[in-house]
Amino acid sequence: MTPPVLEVKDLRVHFLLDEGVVRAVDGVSFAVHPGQVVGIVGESGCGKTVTMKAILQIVEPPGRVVGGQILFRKDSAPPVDLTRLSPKGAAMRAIRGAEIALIPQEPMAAFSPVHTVGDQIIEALRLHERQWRPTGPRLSRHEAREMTVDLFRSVGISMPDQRVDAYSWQLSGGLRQRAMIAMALSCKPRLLIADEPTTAIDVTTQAQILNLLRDLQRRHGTAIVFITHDLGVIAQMARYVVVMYLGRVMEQGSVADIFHAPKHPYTRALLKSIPSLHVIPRTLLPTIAGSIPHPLGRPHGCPFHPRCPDAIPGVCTERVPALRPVGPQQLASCFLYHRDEAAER
Amino acid sequence: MSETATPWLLEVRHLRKSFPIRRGFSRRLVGEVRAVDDVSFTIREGETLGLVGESGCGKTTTARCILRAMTPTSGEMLFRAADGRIVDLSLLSRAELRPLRPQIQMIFQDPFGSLNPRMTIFDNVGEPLLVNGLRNRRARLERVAALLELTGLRAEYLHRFPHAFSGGQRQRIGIARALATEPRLVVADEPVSALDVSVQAQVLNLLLELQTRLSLTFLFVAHDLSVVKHISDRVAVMYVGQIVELATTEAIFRHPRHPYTAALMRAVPAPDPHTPSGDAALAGEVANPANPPPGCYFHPRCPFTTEVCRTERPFLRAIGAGHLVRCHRAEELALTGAC
Amino acid sequence: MARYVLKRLVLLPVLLFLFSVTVFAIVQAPPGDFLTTYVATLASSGSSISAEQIEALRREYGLDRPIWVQYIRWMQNVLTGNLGLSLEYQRPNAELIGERLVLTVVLALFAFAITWIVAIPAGIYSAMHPRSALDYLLTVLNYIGVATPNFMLALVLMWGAFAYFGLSITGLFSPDYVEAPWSAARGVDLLKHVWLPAVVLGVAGTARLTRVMRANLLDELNKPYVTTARAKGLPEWRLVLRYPARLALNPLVSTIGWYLPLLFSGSLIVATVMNLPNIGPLLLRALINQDMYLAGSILLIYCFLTILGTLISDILLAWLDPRIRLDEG
Amino acid sequence: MTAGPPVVAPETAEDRVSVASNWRLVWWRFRKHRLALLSAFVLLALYGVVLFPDFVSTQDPEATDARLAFIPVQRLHLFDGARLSPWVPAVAGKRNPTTLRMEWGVDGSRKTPVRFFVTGYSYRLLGIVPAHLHLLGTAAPDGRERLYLLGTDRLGRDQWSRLVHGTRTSMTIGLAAVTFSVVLGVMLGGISGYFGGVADVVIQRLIELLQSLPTIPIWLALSAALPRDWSPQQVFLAITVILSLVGWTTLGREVRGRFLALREEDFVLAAELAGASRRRIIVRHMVPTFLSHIIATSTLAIPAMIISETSLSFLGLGIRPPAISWGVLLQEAQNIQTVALAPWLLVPGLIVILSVLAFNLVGDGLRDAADPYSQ
Repeated sequence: MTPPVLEVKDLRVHFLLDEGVVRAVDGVSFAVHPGQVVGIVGESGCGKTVTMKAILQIVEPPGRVVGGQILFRKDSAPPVDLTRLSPKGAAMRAIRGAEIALIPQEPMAAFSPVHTVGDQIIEALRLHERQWRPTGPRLSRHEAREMTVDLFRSVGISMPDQRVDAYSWQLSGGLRQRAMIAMALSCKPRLLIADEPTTAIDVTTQAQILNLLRDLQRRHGTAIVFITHDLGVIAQMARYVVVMYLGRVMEQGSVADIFHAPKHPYTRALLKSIPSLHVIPRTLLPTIAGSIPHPLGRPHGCPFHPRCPDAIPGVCTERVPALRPVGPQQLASCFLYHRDEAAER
Repeated sequence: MSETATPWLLEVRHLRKSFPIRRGFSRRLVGEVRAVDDVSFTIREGETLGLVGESGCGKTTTARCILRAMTPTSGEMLFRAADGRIVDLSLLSRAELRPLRPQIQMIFQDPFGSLNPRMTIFDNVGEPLLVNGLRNRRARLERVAALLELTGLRAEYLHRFPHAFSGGQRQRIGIARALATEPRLVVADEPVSALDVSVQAQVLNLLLELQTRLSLTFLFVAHDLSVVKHISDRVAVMYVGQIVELATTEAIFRHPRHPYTAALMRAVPAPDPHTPSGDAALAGEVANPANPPPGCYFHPRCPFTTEVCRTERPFLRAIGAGHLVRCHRAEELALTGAC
Repeated sequence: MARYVLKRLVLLPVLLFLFSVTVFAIVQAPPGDFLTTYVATLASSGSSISAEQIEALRREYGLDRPIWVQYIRWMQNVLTGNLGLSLEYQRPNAELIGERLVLTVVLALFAFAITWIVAIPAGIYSAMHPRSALDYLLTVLNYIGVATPNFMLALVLMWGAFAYFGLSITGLFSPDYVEAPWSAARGVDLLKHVWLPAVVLGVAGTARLTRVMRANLLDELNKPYVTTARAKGLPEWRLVLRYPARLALNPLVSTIGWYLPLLFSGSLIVATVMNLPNIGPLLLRALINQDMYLAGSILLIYCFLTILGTLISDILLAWLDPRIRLDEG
Repeated sequence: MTAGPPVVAPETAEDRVSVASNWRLVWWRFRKHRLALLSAFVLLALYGVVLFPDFVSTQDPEATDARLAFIPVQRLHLFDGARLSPWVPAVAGKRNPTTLRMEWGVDGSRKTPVRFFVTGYSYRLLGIVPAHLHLLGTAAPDGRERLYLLGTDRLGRDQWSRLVHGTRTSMTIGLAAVTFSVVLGVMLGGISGYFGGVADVVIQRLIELLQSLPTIPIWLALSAALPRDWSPQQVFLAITVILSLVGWTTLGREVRGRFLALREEDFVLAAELAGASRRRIIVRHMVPTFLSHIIATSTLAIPAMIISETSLSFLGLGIRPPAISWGVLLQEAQNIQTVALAPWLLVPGLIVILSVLAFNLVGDGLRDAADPYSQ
């Protein structure tokens, strides 16, 4: 297998607040291989968006990456640890936008309302020009505009000539997200991070955008980290899935394993509790007891133990389980599968 | 069928609500957004009618008109009051509405904005009781405590403020408040869409249980088809201010007759990697309710459009028992549902 | 855009009419009129004036006519550019006001320029380095700046200059140029003197603007579009200047609408303290002496400047913000 | 090992927060701003002076004695040797034979002892109770030894006592004018925001009109229009009204905006659906929600009022002598030659700055704490 484009190892991002420390991301590890779509799924406060920001090194204070590695690999060159680069330095900026691009959550707010959509894409094109086109004359504004029009056409925006000069608030939600995708793809990145790209969009438009992303991914072979809380979207988009809860990875594995043979009690309960189209109407759903704890009131031991039906008293309440293999390509952090670890004191 | 035997509780006839578009200094009228455009349906006692559609389709406006949080432009909303009288909600003044308010209650979408942060849970839940005449504080305390127990909360939380609760708990408090006056009709506007996935099921289950226990009638507004399927007896699908299809949940999900309903179901991504969905996504975007297309509002996006769809506006008509659809070609199309 | 500007221009005469009525009502409000004050002044200095003479004067100035006739006469004159005769100085008001008006505007514009040149970079710096030492220093200075009435600042500066350097820092010209006709040398002399009153006048505004800029920018820095721009790999300073600073500036542009007028009229107090030859002290004197046409004219000029300031800011805002420009409203 | 009992401490802390009302949360947040808290104490002290000006004064503020003009500030020493026994150096005047002006120097040989709670000129406490107790004074009450904490002005009046009385006027006028503005602003803004329609349009236009008037000249013109023969009380009231007539617009806008936003709030709709009356919705749901904001905004509006009053009085168009305000006191400092001779005449200006600073800090602290439910 080819080496991964991105390898996150034991990443820790903490927020130092007056009230205490929020461990937003607390020991997260996963890898993304070229051309692979890795889904990160979890509920609010699970740390998926912070993980995304950490990869791009745009965590805002009071948040700080306090540990772990983010290894980014370019072709056969040795990997770069992004956490070692200065977040505002030139090396990191050369990667941001050019090598790793972002599709943000709210296409409405993600564009500046006082600059045309085209302007903002042209800027990205010209900024990283030397990286996607090492030779040739400098890109003129006119040329960049033509390329933007082409990009718009390739993401299925009708009348691209006119749309380039539009402001984001003049476009519909679907068009805005397409424009955002065009911008993310403009510099031919190696890795795309999609942060809940369809959450703010209606379901029929969501289907269009998901199709577009799938199509572009197949065509360009871009690796994607797809972040969402929607298990349906993840099942349709990802090949490999990371399930997060309160800053920790509960389970990860191939999409088939996660959906058909989930091991971690959280994954299993979550899958059972979601309403689906394939049920008899008006039946009670199995539920997960309790609610997600406040980030400052994180439970001791395994973060899921207060809601877990299978919690082992005295073990899960005391110690944090490590992420360990439970199948050929599947890992879970749960003492149920690691009795040996649970036994050692 | 026994369902037809139960009397209706609410009958909405030709409901319209339009918002004027004003421009310029003189605020002159340049058009109108027909948010709700000739909507008719009935809700029988004890049933749940799901009202589903994408954003801007008019489902929330319909709900707010029924609650008289806004006044409809035209149409009738006949409500069978507890004393057996039939009143047209659309014609009532503020003062005339007040005695009816306890009978029609609402569950809100946003668990954070719907409780007054400056009042304790007791004051929030007890308010409908207080303003409707239960002045005795002790009696109110007992009643509120019972309501909290009913919705699965501990009675000792009574004197806490909303900021002490999680989203799911607040939604339970909101439900307790809605049930305080023993309403006959409960309008739930996206009650679970702001909640985390793991909490959604809890609240849906609670609503189902309460309905059986208290024989409640629900109008359930949502954009999420799977949620609607879980809770509704019958489902109405809206598109650009109009109902395009209305039938029993079973019928509409098994055999949708309107292309939009079918497309909506197909668009929902299945939480199963072996069931690919959404491949044949609907093209185009939702029509602008300020300037809808001629003919069938759905025709620019419909894969089955013919000439008649472009020119003639279809009516909502019965096709089979209790199955209404607004499509010229409903009979000839063979659409697949979700189950 | 053109329609937007046009609409605001149409509003201008309406506003001016309303203001002229208000102003006239105010200058008419004191009991008695100029002549009563005049007579009183004469009486206190020992001389007297006969009843017939008073009547004649009253008729001459039209003070015996009904109020609305006086208003119409005044407006007729104002509209034809005739601001009337000062009762006290016995000179045409236009002549009295003329140069002083120019100096008022020059002073206000200088103060305005100083404010923006200092406040915007300071605000941007503070927002980009919150809780840094310089941010704290700027915050302290801003609080003090806002808290100091500008006449107080003027007094302290004048006292300091006088007590420690023996300098008199009043006026806008060196003694040689006070009465001189306009020339390049006089202009240079003005530039040499105008900056100090301009600084005094602008301090409070600068402090306020810095704080607003800082707060606005801090708000904007949290917006998703900044994350997008950052994810694009833009250098930080370029990113801030191009996106959030630009958006944070928009609400500030609308403050020009009240800030510029505030400078026009705020200079009144500073001018009185520092003895500057602008229309402020003239108005003060006219008000005290009930020289009503002079006071009225000056007040009307202030109103006009105020409307002009608002107009400029509205147009600038529309020009800067496409959301306003492209909304056909 | 079994699961231990939950840790007690955080649990109780959380319970405390759970049952904490809005005002308590605001107070907890406000308390964190050290400077705001300090400023609040400064303001409390100043309003203490406002309540009991004569008690704090050392001499009758109106008493003039031309022979005692321009006595400089006497430095208050707390310790006499090692003993706590406050004293001031005695002053001695000598007439300069050429300028014929009194020149004051310190008489190093004599110390004037200073005592707390001494008897002095008589006054009425809170305007009712006759009293002659004063906070500070010299030990010898026969009038030979006097205390000039802030020196004297050109008429030999004691600056400290005048400043104390000026504080009463200026601090009261700021508060009164803002109270007036709040009443006007809340009423008109409330009508505008809650009922909307024609009333809204009319009030909005009125606010726009008032806001586009040049404030300072109009203030001056209105003040100049006050009859010369009005009593100080009448003038005080009139100035208050003039200040608030222009000042209410900002508050009116704010209140209107809050009402408009609150009308859309779900919890307000919930109350409406519960069948609550309009009055109840406004009083129980809307007003408490923006009350803390209104208080913060009003606090921030007071300094502007104080500066306006001071400026007006300074120009001779506001509070008029014999009434005393900070502006009136600063009139004494209008002449630079005089200031150069007696720089202590600028002290009232420092008090203006101090009080405005304190109001701004408290207001900012309140504004930040006003919405404990944000974030």
